[in-house]
Amino acid sequence: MFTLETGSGFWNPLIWVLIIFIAFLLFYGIRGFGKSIYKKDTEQTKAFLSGNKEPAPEDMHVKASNLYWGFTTSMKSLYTGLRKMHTGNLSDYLLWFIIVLAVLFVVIGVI
Amino acid sequence: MTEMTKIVKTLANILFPFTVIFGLYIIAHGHLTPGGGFQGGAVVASGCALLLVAYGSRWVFTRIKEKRLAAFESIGAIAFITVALLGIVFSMMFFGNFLAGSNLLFGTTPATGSTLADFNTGGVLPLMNFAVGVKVIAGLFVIVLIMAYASSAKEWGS
Amino acid sequence: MIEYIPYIAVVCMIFIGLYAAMFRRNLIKMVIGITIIESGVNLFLITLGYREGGVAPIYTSLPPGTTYPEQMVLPVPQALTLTSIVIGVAVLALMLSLVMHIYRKYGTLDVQKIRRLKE
Amino acid sequence: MTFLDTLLQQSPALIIAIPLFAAFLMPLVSRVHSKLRNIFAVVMLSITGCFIGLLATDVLAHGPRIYIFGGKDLTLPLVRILFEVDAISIFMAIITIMLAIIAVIYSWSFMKEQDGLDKYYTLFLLVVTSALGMELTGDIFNFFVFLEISCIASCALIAFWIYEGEALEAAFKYIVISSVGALFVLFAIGIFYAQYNALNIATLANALQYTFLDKIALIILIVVLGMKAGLAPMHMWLPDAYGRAPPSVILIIMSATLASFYGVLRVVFSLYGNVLTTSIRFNFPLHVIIGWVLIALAIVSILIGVIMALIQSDFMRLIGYTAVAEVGYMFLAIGTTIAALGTSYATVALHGGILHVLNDAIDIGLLFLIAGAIYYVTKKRSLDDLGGLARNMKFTTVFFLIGLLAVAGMPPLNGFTSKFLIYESVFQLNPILSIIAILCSILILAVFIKVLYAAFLGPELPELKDVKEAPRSMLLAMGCFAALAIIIGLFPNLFLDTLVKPAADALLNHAQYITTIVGGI
Repeated sequence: MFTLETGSGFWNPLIWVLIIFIAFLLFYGIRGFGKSIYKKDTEQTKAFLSGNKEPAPEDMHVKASNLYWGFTTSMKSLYTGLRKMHTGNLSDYLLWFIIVLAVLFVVIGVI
Repeated sequence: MTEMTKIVKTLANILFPFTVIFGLYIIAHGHLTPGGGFQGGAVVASGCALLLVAYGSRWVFTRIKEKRLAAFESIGAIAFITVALLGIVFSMMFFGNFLAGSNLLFGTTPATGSTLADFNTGGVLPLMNFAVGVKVIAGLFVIVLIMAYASSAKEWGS
Repeated sequence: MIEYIPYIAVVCMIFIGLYAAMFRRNLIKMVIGITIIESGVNLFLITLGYREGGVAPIYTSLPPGTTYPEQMVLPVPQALTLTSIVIGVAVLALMLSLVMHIYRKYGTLDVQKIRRLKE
Repeated sequence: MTFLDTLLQQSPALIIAIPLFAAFLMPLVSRVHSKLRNIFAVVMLSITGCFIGLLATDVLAHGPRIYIFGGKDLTLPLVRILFEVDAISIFMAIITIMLAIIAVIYSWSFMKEQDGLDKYYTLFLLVVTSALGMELTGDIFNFFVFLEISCIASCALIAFWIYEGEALEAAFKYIVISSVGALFVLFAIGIFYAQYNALNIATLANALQYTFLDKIALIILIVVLGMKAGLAPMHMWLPDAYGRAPPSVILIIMSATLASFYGVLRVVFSLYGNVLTTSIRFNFPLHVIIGWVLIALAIVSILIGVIMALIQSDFMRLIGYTAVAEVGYMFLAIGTTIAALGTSYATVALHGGILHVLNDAIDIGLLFLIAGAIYYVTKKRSLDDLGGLARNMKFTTVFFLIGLLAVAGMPPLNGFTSKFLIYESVFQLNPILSIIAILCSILILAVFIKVLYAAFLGPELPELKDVKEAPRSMLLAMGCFAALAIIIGLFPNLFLDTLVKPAADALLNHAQYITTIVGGI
């Protein structure tokens, strides 16, 4: 009753959650065997900045707009094109509406 | 809008009652002659525009309170919907014309063919025309007043 | 040919209105363009109900000797046009009040400059 | 005729009359007391919800139900306005009323210090009425009137924060686009009336011969309703409007958008149902062409939505672009169904598409409520000056995690069930489409991981030190959406068999839709 039948596959969320829970228990058990030499707030947890003074936590926070810096710069050409396309100009909105109307006129065979 | 000269004011005084009466006539006879709630309301609102032009928006604002217009507008709308809901109560149909054919208000059924206009016909229709008329009068008054107020910023010194 | 003229007028009005809405830079001219489109579509609806030598569909004011169901002009498209005019008034009032507020906030009516929300 | 039967018989009309009545009573009620106004809005909407539930049980059991306004029985010529309530229209009505009730609960505390709230609630209920009207009506001109009411009312609501210039600009763009589109819809309705002398969808569908003019009407209806739903190159108004409106308003505009999506379904499946398979163009039947057109526009809107969402820094605008991508998924599923009409995986795609309407409404709604809660607490829109909110906004963070997993289509939650159906069926039509859909779903996950890191994790920012948790009524609204997302995720068959399958059957065999009216005369 709980499996989702699509013509070519099936999906049962309850069994999936069960498996994930068992895997989590297994993982937690294995983690227990690790050596417990980790002590909080000691030299171990300090970030190694090759001796430099660690800046205040506020300035260390990576801002949202430069989080995917690599992805956006590698797709630079695509993004400049898309930014130019989204002009925010109301006349262009109507222009896009008319363009799609014209394309469909040709495709569905009015002209 | 700033005030006009004395001549325009007196002419406005003469014309205003006639436009209001003509507008109310169109609303009242909506089910007989061309017109109805919206058209009659528009004519009455043109009377208000006449006052605005003649007397300036500051004078009109002291006479007509925006709060009361909003109350009239919702009363008109509620009257329209209650008449429609009464259709369910009396004739088991939303918007049902329960008054037509009954000898109550507006009940007589008109003879087919080109007959003289009988005001007492149309059942629920005239009631709906009156409700829409009240709503449109209040609504268009508010639109005309707000436009007058917003476009005369220098007169109000805002 | 004569009965096609209203339809040609409808197409011209819609194109003029679209031209005004799309290529004019002043906001108020765009709003006027939309009103032109609206009146074009209303004209289209009205010409649908046209009958050759028709009479207004009001029983009380029938000129003598008209066979009333056939010669009467169709009332349904006129009802549609009436609703469209009512909606047109509401949309026009809303657009003009927005234009007034935009002018107060942006200081300009040029559609090219009212673009704070871009990419 | 027991009392319940009469209520059931009158329910289509009451579903529209009650919110309309409440909308116009609002100015008078709010004069008494502001708390009474909020209670009045919630009570009226839940009464409408009960009527929708009552009608749903009947429609799902006995097939489409007709309601004639002002007349007892069907008489030719069909001039009266007819409501034809189908399994798909009652499904959309359930979504609309769910969004409306949760939005009212949310705006109980979000709008506490704003003024002019009686006009806000009047417009709010007007948009709910018009969305419900668009979904229940069987008359195409009535559909146009409700479309226009929803345009005007939601445009006024977008401009609710009148002191912000951007909200006015977004509202003006929305109203210009919607009114031009609606006038074209009126033109298409004029074409239908000119040729078939009828305004009722069923009689039109029965009489339609797909002439030259009908092609124009079909294209205008698909393009305008697609634009109102946020389809590809015409989507640009959506991030503007969603970025600048209060979040409870966005839920309501989303229900109007989904009603326009329902409009596309009704036009393509019911109005043009007969001619879909018969008429030929480029030696392909019409349904293949329309299907592939919708698929092309859907893929473009998924790609644009996701790629543009990655570079956004304004939180609500980012969710706006994700909403465009989610609408793209819906149109992808519908396009596959139409392109492969009659095959087995076409019905699976339709099930996925319709279930995705419900899932998208819940996920995007939940994310907008969270964005609203963050804006309410920090008064900041941009993600760049947020950080470390998880410390004192515990519940919002948990709800955001659920929303994040759900909208990206991660397995245990509801996004996955519908996207799984869509991937499976679209794969069988053309594997590349399914691959693009899966990759873009992963990109959506990347977008919201960025938001999670930037806004919630990270060190405590000095200016956000005294941030408190969102008020209780907001958490209640978010909790409802989160609970729904989990329930649909864990028990998909519950919703699939009771609601989605009858809705898909109602769309696919349009003969039943026509005979209930044409057969009845």
